[in-house]
Formats: sequence, structure tokens, C-alpha cells
Amino acid sequence: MTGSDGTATCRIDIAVQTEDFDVGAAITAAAAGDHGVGGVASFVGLVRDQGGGEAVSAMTLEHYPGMTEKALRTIADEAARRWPLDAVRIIHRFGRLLPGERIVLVVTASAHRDAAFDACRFLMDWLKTKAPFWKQEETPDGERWVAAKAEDDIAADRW
Amino acid sequence: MTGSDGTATCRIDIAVQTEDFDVGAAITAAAAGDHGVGGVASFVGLVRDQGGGEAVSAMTLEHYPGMTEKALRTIADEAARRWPLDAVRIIHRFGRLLPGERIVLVVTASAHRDAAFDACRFLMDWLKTKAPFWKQEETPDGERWVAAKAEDDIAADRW
Amino acid sequence: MKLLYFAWLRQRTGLAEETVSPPAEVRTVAELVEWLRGRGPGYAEAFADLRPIRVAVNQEFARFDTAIGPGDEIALFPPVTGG
Amino acid sequence: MKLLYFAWLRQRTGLAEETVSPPAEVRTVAELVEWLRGRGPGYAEAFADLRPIRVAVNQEFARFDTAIGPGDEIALFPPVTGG
Repeated sequence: MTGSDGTATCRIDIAVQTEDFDVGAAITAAAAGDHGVGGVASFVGLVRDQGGGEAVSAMTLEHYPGMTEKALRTIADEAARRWPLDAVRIIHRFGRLLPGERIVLVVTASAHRDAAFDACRFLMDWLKTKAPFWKQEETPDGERWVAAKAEDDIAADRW
Repeated sequence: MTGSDGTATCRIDIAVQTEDFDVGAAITAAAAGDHGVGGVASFVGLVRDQGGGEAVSAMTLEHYPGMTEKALRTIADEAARRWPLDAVRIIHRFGRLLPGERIVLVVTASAHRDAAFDACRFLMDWLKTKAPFWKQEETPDGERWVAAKAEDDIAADRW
Repeated sequence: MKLLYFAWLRQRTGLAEETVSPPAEVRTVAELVEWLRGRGPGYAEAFADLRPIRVAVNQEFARFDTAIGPGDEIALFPPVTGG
Repeated sequence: MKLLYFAWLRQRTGLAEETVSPPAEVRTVAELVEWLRGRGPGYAEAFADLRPIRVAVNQEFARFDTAIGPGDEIALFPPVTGG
């Protein structure tokens, strides 16, 4: 979308919440009222029933209230600076979640699909290494904190 | 998802239709009942209100009934062969559509986000060059067939 | 032999589909197109330049040198632009 | 100075947050952690190895050599694992 002053504007919406979210509504909203949008990319992250070779019966996400929204907004701003985006939507849950439940949603809208795809993946990669969330899994052997993955740092660093 | 015989199975659903579709339902269905899914990537393509520097008031998608579903299924099978996917959903509309209306949806579900992202983008790239659809735009100067883009061939060939 | 035309090829030939019986020496898509060109000015114009034309034989993408026979379904169309 | 601990650092220190007044010579995150180590065995154990510990100062990612002062909010936590 181009603003009345000729500069590109990007709608950015960030939410950090315990409740589930409506994926279809978020994707529809990303393009709503802007017929310049040609593509909306999105990613939903879900709780898996296994991790590190063990069964996972539940996952608890801890976060840093106050910093979390700021960190997500910084990441979204960076995406909007790098790609011609019309809208970015990030929703991240915290608290205790069961396998199959949604954890995170990232939505990007752009005139062109390459920008939407790249920005969506960039957001997920940066979010995994630059947003203050920590996952604890419940397994048959007890609770354990999920370790950060070296591959996530590599994925974040390529952008 | 791993089948009872130990081999990986991927649910593939293809639809070619005039009606709009429910994005949220399709994304939810891609992970439903399979708690091995850790990520669902998706892309929605929409009719833009401009193309080639001209205003576009409507777009008509023509396709090749009989071949279209087969071609989409071949592309989806190829994605399932290349990446460890749990589900692929492709919905493509035909007929006359207005700016802002959805044209296409591609959804991929996998244990890991890289596979979901890569497969989703692969599907869109191949769909744009290997599925028998043709777009005609209505502009102030009349109707005109959208020309194939060299960059779409390049995008399809990199996979 | 069933022929199908899409997009501007449909408009230029004035036909969405037709059933034809070309002579036996028409054994490839290229030979079919050459034979079609002789059927009238609409065909000659539609097939004047083959570079922007693509082919499917029996609902699979094919080439101008693909062999064809009497029972085949052959579609001629511009490069696809879906998605 | 407000300190926050997350994930296993919260569990090992037994605290989610606390307000401390370290001596004036504590001018960086590293010096703060060194000072915390002397406060008891729980702290000493939690901060025995700094490699898996990350830092935020005033809700922005920082480093162990980042300067800090009395009014700052300093968070200590393991590498993040969201998404």
C-alpha cells in the first residue's frame, strides 16, 4: 500500500496471548481493503507430540512480558524495511499447550509472492532466535527445557 | 505421518472450482489428527487491482478441465517426494474474479518448518508454470491476456 | 483426433474444440499444426508463430516433435499464467 | 536495579525477579553476575557457566560487557526457543 505522501506503509499487528487465534481471519485481514495485495504467505507453528526422540504430552511457553511485544515489533519493522510489505501479523501464544495446539502465526501480505514468502520465513527465523520465549516440554521422564538449536542460529544468520 | 507399514504418507487434496474457499479450515485440516505436524505453511494468491501498469477491474481464469487436476496432483506428488510432508492442499479457482478475491491456496504441513516453507514455495512456483490456467484481465483499454513472465520460469527452474 | 484451444488461441481459431481427421502423414504435433495452417486464414494467423504456443497431448505437457495418433487429445495454448 | 530470571535460570535461582543494589564498582552485566555468584550457592550454581546464558538490558538484547546502572532492568535467561 502506498500512503498519501507517496511512501510505502505497512500495517503491523503484534499479539502475545494465551488464547488460540483465528488463522483464516488473520490471513483475510492482512489483505482486506488493499487490492494491491497479490499474495499472503503464512506460517502456523504447532505443538508436536514428540521432541528429541521423546514423547511430549504438553508444552509450556514462558515469555518476558514487556520485552516480548517490543522484540516482535522490532523484527516486524525489520521485515517491512527489507521487503515491500502491505501487512505483517504476528500472534504468539504463551502458557501451557497440548500437542496439536497452535503456538504461533506469522502472516505477510505483499504485491508479489516472493516478498511475502521471504518475509514470512525471515520472520519465523528471527522470531525463533530473537524473541524472548522459552519452551518446556512434559515427557515421560519429567519436564525439560527445550535446548536452542544451532540450526536455528544458522537460519537466522542467513538473512 | 508414518503409515502402518513404516513408510511416510502424505495426504494430498486438490480442488479446481469456481467458489471461494475457507483458508482457515484448509490450514486447520492440514494438521488435524496428526500431532507430528510442527508447521503449516500457506500461500493465498489474490486478484490485484493493477497489472502491467494498468488498472484491472476484473480477471477471468480459463483452465483445461480434465488436465488441470491431474497437473496439480502431479506437482503435489513431486513435492511429497522431495520433502517429508504430512499434507498438501491446493485449491485453485477459475471463472471471473474481482480485485481482492482469492485465486489460489497452497497449504503444506510438515514436522519441520523448512520442509513446509520450501514445499509451499515450490508448489506455487511450479503451479505458475506447469498448471493449465490462463488469466485474462479487464482494463480500461479492454480485455487482455496476461503474458507469462520469464521470472516465473526462472523461479520454477531453480527447484 | 480431438483438438482443444485455450486463451487467445481459442479466440483466434474461433473454436474451443474440434474433432479432426488429418491425413496419415501427420505424425507429430508440428505436422498437425502445419496441416491446420492450411485449413484457413484464422488457423494460419493463429499458428503463424509457434514460439508462444505450448502443447499437451492426452492432458500431459508435450513438445512439437511428440508423436500423435488418431485417438489422441491434443491441446494448443499460450504459456500458462495461473497461480 | 531490577533483575529478572527466565526458564531454568528462574528455577535455579528460585526467583522470577528481585531488586538489588550492588556496589558502585558493578558497572557491567559481567560484573553483576560475578557479584551475584557471591550471594549464595543457588546463584553460584546458576551462573557457574555463562556460555548458555543470554542477557537483556532494559528489554533489549545486550552483552556481558554492556554497561548497567542503578535504574536498569536486567534480564538473564537461556537462549530463546520460541516460534
